[in-house]
Amino acid sequence: MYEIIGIWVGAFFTLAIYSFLYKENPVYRLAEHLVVGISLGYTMAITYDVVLKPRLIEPLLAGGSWILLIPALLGLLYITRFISSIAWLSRYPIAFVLGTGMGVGFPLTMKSNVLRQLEAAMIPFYQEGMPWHMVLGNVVLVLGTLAALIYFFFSKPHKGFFFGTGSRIGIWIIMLGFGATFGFTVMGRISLLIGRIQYLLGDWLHLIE
Amino acid sequence: MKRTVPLMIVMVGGILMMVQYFIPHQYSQAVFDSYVSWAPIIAAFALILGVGSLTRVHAHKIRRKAENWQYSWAVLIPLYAMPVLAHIWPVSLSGGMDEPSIFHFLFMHIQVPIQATMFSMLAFYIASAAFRAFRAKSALATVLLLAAVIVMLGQVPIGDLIAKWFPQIGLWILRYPNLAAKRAIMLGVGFGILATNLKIIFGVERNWLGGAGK
Amino acid sequence: MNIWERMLNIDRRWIFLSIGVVSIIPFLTKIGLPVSTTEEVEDIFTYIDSLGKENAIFISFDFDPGTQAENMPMGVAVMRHAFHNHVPVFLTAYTPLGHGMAGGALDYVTRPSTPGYYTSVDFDEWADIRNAGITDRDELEAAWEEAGNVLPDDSHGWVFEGRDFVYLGYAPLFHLVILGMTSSIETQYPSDAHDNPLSEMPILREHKSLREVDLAVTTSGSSACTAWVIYGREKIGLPVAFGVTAVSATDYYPYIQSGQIIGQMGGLRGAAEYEVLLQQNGITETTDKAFTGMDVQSADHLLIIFFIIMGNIAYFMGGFHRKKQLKGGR
Amino acid sequence: MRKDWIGIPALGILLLLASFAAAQDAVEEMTQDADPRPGEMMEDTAGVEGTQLQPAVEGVPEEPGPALDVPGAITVEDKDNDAGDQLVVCFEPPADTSGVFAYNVYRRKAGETGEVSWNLVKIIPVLGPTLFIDGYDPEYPIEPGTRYEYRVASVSLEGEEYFGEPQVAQAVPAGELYHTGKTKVLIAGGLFIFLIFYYFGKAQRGRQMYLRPIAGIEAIDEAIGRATEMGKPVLYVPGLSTISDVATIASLTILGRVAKKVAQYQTPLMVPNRDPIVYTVADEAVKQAYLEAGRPDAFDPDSVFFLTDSQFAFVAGVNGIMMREKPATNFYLGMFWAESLLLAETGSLTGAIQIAGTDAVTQLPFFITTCDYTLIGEELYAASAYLGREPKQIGAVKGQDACKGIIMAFITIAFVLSILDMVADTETLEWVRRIVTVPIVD
Repeated sequence: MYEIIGIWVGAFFTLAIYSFLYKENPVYRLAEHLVVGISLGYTMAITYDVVLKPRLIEPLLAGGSWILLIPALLGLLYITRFISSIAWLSRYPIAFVLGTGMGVGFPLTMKSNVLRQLEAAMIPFYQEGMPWHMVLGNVVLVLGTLAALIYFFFSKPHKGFFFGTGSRIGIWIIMLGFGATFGFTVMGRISLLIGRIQYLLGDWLHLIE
Repeated sequence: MKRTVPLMIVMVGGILMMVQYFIPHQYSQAVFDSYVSWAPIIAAFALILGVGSLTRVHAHKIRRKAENWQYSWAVLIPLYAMPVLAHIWPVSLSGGMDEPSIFHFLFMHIQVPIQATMFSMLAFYIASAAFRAFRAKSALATVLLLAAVIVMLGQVPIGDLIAKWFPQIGLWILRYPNLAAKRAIMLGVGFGILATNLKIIFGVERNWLGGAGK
Repeated sequence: MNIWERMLNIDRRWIFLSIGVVSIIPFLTKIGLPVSTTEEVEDIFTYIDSLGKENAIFISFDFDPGTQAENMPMGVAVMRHAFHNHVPVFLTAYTPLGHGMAGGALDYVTRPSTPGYYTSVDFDEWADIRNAGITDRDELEAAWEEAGNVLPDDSHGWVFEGRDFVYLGYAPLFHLVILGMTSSIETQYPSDAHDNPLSEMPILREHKSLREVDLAVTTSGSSACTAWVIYGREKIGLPVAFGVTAVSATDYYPYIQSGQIIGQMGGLRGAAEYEVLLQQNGITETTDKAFTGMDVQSADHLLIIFFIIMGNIAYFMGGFHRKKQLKGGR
Repeated sequence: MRKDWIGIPALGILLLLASFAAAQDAVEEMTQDADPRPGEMMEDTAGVEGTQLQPAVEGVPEEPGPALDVPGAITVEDKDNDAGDQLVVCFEPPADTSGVFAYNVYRRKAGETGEVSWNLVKIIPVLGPTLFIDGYDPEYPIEPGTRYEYRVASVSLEGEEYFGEPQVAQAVPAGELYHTGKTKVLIAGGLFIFLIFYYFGKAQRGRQMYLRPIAGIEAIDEAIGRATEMGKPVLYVPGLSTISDVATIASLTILGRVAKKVAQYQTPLMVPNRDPIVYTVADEAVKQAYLEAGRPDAFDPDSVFFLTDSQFAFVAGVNGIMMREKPATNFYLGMFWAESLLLAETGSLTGAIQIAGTDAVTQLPFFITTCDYTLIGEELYAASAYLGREPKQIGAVKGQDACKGIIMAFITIAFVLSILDMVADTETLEWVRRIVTVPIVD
């Protein structure tokens, strides 16, 4: 019973959102507002349950973990944001999270986004027994990366063989990449639509399995 | 106090964590461990900011009886009802169906369908844009559209029916030119992130201070 | 107003309607066009297939309900594969909403109304066997059935909570949680989402940190999946596999080629491929939702390509391309 | 003057080369003692447990067998690059392994007595590696500076243990002050920081630095001019994200420049906002621009406005404005998500000139096919540095360019060497590649 009511309610709100395709209307507006409240409310509940309770409140109540009061007080400073005279205090926790986050991220990004990618771009484009389309692919891969980097190079005019031709090839490669993204994005959006149709026709109306 | 101290915290925190990465020693590890246990607690409080601003915006609307103010109740009531409900039926957090609760119901049967539907609407808009806006107005746009069509056909079973090699072209575009473009962007973005990290740590970029009085 | 102009200015609700209709028909006709598999997905399948009860994997539900149509079938397919091979599974989530998604996936796989479901045994239910010191997967199942429990006919097998899976769920700043789990899972999750103590779970006793885990599969609708690479792979060499939405799938090819991830499922197609592999290898009897969706996907892609072509014909025939142009630029 | 960046990458390469030898050794060391994880060793262990072990097990008789051969000498070394919480333990397997099912490794603090003080820290299958890293088990952590004692037992199938001699560890666990495996990241990071600061300094000393023209920027003035000619307004959407997004910051800088031009031409401007904080900053920026253009009186306080914080409602609102007001020029600069398509589609229907720019890669294809000009990714940041004329921002762009230069140099060298390898059958590429190879495991 519980599940059946749930599916009917879900179907109602699915159709409420789709009604926007015809015309903006009050039911759509209601659904749109509800979801904002519910999602943040849900996040609050979960955050309390999985963070504050087990990591702060329980250790504190058990005694001994008084050091956890420091992050708790720092966190509470966020609230000063709503009192304009001392709103600047909210910068402290922001600064802590931002600064440490940036520090942790710096070497890891350098390793993962830069060194590792550079290493992978330096590949032998031919090895024995490789089919021709892979060899061609590897050449496109290495020179394409180079060309696309040239396109994003701002310190030189795009003239001459290296920078001129290079950046032109670069933008073509980028467009091919964007074409692939485009195709996949279309596929993704349609997948989501398919998911909803399966819900409406299957879970709700039982017209399909 | 208002600007200098936060800038100092950012700088000290940033440099400390950066240096920490290179030092495996136990004291350095202890710094890191306490960071890992503190950061989630601070982040949890940050949620108050979101809840607070949302409450403020909608309370304001209701008070002023602004256009469509009635809908603001549809935001505020579930916002505060959800945590309360969750603690009346704490077991419901598990997400299982065996112990139904209003909390679980609101999430599973209102939030999930609405959110899933929102983005699926894009399928309709893409179709409309395909007809009315995606133009091969330049050589580059033409390349983009052609690649898109090849990939779109190659990704679905019908591509196999057109020709066995057809999806292979799509895969080739994905594995080589696409990879080259994405890697170049990744490297560029990587440097962009690194530069932003540095600018923030060393106080060159201070936009994040904004909005809380001078 | 010439014919082309009128054509381009057609009320777009007609276009909406056509997409709607074209998306529904294939469901009713059920063509079942074959889906061929790609290397990117086969690599994940082969890897998981080589694991057994002494290994363990993470399946992380790093997406929100918005992309569940694409991500959920991936998580479900991998979970089925692991359950079939008795590979212990840790379920985690990057976001609070993902917490509910992980629970939903587990519920789907263990619900008797799902074809080919697994019968879940709660952690408390087999406490006696556990207290008797039996924790080995095979011995546990034997002891459980000896105690008079009978597997329902349509069920695919038993799954024991705390032995075959543990539902850890969401924890905030999840990238730091990954980092923390590299030294200990238990310090990051004092209890699981069902409030069971992790310290008593055999799965946790045998796999105490990410170093003792063989794979993390992240199903993600955003860049959350990269956290597993940056904090798991780069830190301790944890093998990672991606299940990402089609929208972001093209962005992660660099990770595949550089060997930072072992494979990737991209969008509904990727999920469908995994379902096909499961079926071909006799792990499931039928394919699931993602495969069924691929017919619709074909039809819709054809329609959209048709729209692009028609739109461009109208645009150029109608001479719109000459109307507005700036002097400079490309 | 403009050529001096070339020297920097060269310097970088030299620096890297110099460190090559030292770092390389470290890498080799690292890969050697990387812990053997079941996943990566799958071919070995899976084979072992799956096939070879089985006959051995079957061969063992049911009743307790004769005493098993015990493991031999144990050697314990401190692990490099750790926090003093790991030890590398190695033991000699018994000469005769028949009947042995696995090895149990026990540890206790040296000097402790009694059977209970031994902790079982590792179980190794009989054919598994006899070298392992102890200390990963969070339940029995190794404390830095403590001397431990180990003993290893042969375990029969029935679970009976036959102990070898206990051995006090030859080494005491100690944490290191520098991780030798991270030298390359350190060099790369240091070089990056150096280059950024070098160009910061140069920029601040007022040196003129060249940035190439970007097509979209040149089109901005022209597009505003067109709106003036037609007597229609200009629409500027500064993205849908918050102020902390780099794209939003870049967009607001460009907005200042657009507003100034608009003020000069006396064209109406509309700036709808989704984020309240972005709204206040945008309002400031436009006001300031009118002031700078010498026309503060012409500033219309209603031109910058907050629409709504809901994504789709925002789009519906902006689309309504487009249909009603028919702006001649639309700017979409900043962070966009799914709404990019909806905005650009409506804009193209109204016949407006559209200039877009974002770093959201998934949205760029839609902008490129529907808009007249698109700033792609980093071009948006560069454009804002270009238009904002803040020296340090330009310096940062130059610094990043220098790093890209280094990357480009490496890729070019690699390409040349791979041709050389192919022709001359050498292995030069592998050699250069090792310079940038970082170990997978820290």
